[in-house]
Amino acid sequence: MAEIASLQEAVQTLIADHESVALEGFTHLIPQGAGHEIIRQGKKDLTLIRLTPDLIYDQLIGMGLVKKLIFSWGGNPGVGSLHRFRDAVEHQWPRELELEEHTHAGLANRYVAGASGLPFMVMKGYQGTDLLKNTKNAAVIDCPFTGEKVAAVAAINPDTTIIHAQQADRKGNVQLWGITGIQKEAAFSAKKVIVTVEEVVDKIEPRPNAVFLPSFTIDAVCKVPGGTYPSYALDYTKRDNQFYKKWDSISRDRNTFMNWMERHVLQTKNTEEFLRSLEGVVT
Amino acid sequence: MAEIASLQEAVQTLIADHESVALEGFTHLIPQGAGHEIIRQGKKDLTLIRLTPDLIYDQLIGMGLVKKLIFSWGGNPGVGSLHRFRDAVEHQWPRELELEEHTHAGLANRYVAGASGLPFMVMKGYQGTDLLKNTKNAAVIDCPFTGEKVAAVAAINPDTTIIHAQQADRKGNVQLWGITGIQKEAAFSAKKVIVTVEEVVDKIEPRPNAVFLPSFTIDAVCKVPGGTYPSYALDYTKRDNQFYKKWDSISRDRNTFMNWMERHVLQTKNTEEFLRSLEGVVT
Amino acid sequence: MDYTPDEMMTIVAARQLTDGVSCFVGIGLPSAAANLARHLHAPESILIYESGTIGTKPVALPLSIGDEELAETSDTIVPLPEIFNYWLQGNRVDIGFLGGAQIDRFANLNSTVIGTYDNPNVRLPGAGGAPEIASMAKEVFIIMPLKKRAFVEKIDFITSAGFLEGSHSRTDLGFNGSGPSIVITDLGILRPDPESKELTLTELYPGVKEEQVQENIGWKLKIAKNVQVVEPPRDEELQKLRELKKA
Amino acid sequence: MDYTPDEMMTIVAARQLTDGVSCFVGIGLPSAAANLARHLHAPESILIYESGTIGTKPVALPLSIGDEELAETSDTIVPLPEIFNYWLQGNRVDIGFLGGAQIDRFANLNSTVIGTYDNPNVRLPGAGGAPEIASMAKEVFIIMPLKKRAFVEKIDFITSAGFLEGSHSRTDLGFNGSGPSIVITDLGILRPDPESKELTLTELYPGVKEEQVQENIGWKLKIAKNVQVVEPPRDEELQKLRELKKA
Repeated sequence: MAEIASLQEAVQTLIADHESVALEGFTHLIPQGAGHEIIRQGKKDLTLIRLTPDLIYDQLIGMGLVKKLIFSWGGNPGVGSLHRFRDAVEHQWPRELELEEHTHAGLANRYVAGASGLPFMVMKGYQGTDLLKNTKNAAVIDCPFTGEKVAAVAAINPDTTIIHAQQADRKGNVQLWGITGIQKEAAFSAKKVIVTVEEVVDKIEPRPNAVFLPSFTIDAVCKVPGGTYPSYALDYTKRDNQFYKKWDSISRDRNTFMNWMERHVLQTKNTEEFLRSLEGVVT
Repeated sequence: MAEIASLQEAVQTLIADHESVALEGFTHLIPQGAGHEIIRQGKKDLTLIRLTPDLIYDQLIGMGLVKKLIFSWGGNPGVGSLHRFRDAVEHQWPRELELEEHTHAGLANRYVAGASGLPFMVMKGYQGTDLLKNTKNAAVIDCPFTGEKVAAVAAINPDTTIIHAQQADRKGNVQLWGITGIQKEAAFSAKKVIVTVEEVVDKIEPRPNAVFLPSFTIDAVCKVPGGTYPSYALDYTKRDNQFYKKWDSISRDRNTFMNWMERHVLQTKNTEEFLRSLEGVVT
Repeated sequence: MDYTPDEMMTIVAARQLTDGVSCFVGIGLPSAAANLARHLHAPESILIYESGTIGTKPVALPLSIGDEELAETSDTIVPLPEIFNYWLQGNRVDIGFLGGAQIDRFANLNSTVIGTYDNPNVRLPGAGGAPEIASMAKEVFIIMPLKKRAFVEKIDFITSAGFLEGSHSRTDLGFNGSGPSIVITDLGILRPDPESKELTLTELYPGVKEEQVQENIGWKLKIAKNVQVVEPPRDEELQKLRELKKA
Repeated sequence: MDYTPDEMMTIVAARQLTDGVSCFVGIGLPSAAANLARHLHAPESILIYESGTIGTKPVALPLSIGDEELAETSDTIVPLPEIFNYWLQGNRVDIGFLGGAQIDRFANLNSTVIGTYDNPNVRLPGAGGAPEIASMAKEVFIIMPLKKRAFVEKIDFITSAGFLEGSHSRTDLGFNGSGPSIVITDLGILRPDPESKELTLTELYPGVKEEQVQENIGWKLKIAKNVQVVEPPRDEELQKLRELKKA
């Protein structure tokens, strides 16, 4: 059953150094606030997992907290490069970054296998590409019925998955809607689950295109309104496309990046303070 | 793109003798009206596919139209036996019935493989049971990563799938909601798709727990209000539990069954007449 | 209050369900027992029906797993591949309730055929969700009234695996779930021996004798050293059960 | 009206989309082209973004594949495993639009690294959905402005398969999709030779010379016998494109 907890407490209790963490969100509902809390607490040597590592992963990598990244597309969507990610891969700054990369479908199916209690999942793809050479977690197998060759991807089971949702109720049941991406599978494949939410409501009313996660599938629910910024929570907040563009110049230079992190993340206590620190600075 | 057609025309055009047909619906939204139309048109030597063959399959089998049944649970839910199904298996009346049987999860995953363009799907299960001995379409394979043994089930791709939905719009887009079972996978795995609907609306408003099927994934949409009776369409009609109980005595005896079919199905032209023929007779 | 063996069986089954567990419920006795528990001591239990309805709270007992009552009172409804792959196979089900037409001493179940598979005397409905519930629910509760033709030396078809040939033959197959922990009958309770996994009579209902149980079982039944007597139905248990059945 | 090579490229790409097709759209040029087509001659085309939004009808061009505009104007939204497994892999996508950092003469694409994989000069974003679009969409349209460092003899990493080593090397692998049918550049159009699958210059934009194309390509380009000249942008095409970009 999910405890309604503070984000600080949840990160302290449920994430340890050297563990694997998936902060999932496919361009929507990205748990940036939880990522900042991980940075504030200086959790280290993490293996980060996510289809689309974006700004918050760029920050975790730039802060030197990440040992390994398992991913399928590492860019600033619609803008360009993630400069801290590139700096780590191209120049090992601030440390070497081990990579394991997949296609979106491949990593999605690794989560599906994990969520399904299976050691692997089958799919088409990978054949004919160089991706197959660079991971142990994809292989080509034969169909036992037709002999056809298909790809197999190994299950992934993060130590902790963190996602952001619009609503929880007081028992810790959670509902998210809109683009729900791979969040259900990321949560179901993990050993521990943290959900940050916009709002705690008395009763959850089912929504179209929604994912409902019963309390018993979650370890901690934390109220973190605005916790996706600059991403968004449909019907609650707006995506700040300007900030995504602005991140390009903040992150391009090591010093500018470090100063920004110092000022807006390390010197703020929580998401509320973080958001306040940006007022008048951004856009 | 889906044509808005009459059920009579759709069954005539899209179902041929000797083909495989899945009329899916997991205790909800069962396309009984379409099944009756198949009986009226006397389509024969069919291979029927469905997790839960129920009353309408009992009728198709009892009328001698079915050569083979692929299924996972063949009973009258909450009531008992399907007597026509039993008579066919136990006494080959009115003809021999070939069986291929699976577990719900197994047949569901056969549809999943079919819907996913894969030759097979992996799952746990089947091991330790006698089911494995009686089908060519389940096997045990090794995980290429861990060596663990898992079950594989072959894809199933019906020639035609028929499902019932609450709503279509005038372009032939379809929405169903409530218990949506395996209908999406049954439709997506099929070569041809017929959807009968309660209502044609101007604009589909997304609902909670809904499945939306774009027009381009469907061949024919037919307006058949009440077409699930004695099953139901959530928010449109009620399940007639009394009729399910009554079916037990109608179907137990060959003559009673044949007379009932003659009077209510063969002598009626369509679902509207069928429903009218039951007024004052049932419950 | 007076009660029938059937009521006693249902109430004993309900008592097994601790609060807060997730329970995969079949129609009939399991559904009655699980809902009774939810109305009594286990209000926070999560009932999951194989139709995909999760967290259902029916007032009346449903006839089928797909009754509108289940859809309308659920927290959410998921498609079938999800209920089987993500929930059951994904280890999110604490308790599975099962019955069957035949059971053997190692709690293997048959719901497929009586007689041979190719030429059966009685064709039963078949597997449904039972085999996966039997292998994947963390724990399995079996409810079956005692009858000599149901509790048999050798079942005609293994639809759902219990402990197979006993001892470690189940664990050898690497199933997720630990298997049947209890067989609740209308006369008493059988539980698997911790080592051999053979079903053993451990509890009797008030007024029932050991011989009555043996008379209805087709193999020589193992009997525990100290067979306990189960507490009879309490009034509130009986009243609530009858209310549910009437609704 | 005057126009830029970039506008011409987008408009030519839009023209390829016939009405009623389902199109898997990436951000940037593909999204601009697909939405332009939808606003002009293909109002019934179904745009699918890999975020799971199906049948989206954005008024403004989205910055990311997950903008609220896409969620709010879609017919439905499905989770990622479904969009990839049921829609793309399940053969429900007619057209996939792709670009990349590098392309070779057999239309293989690189969006992973420039340099060696283990010690790259430039680390690019990586695969994303491109490899599966390339192998599974029934037909693939590639949009890439011509540049010598992009159109290269040998790409540094095969992220997404075109025709591999040409001829039947793609069909040997049994992919669902038939592969790239067109490469739309900012100077002209290349299409694979029916037999060898080598990209061949088949159309030029008004005022462009064959040599200009060859100058921007790192291999000796095959040129069709009768290179056609593409119709310049019509006013309504340009106006609609500029409107979309401004919104």
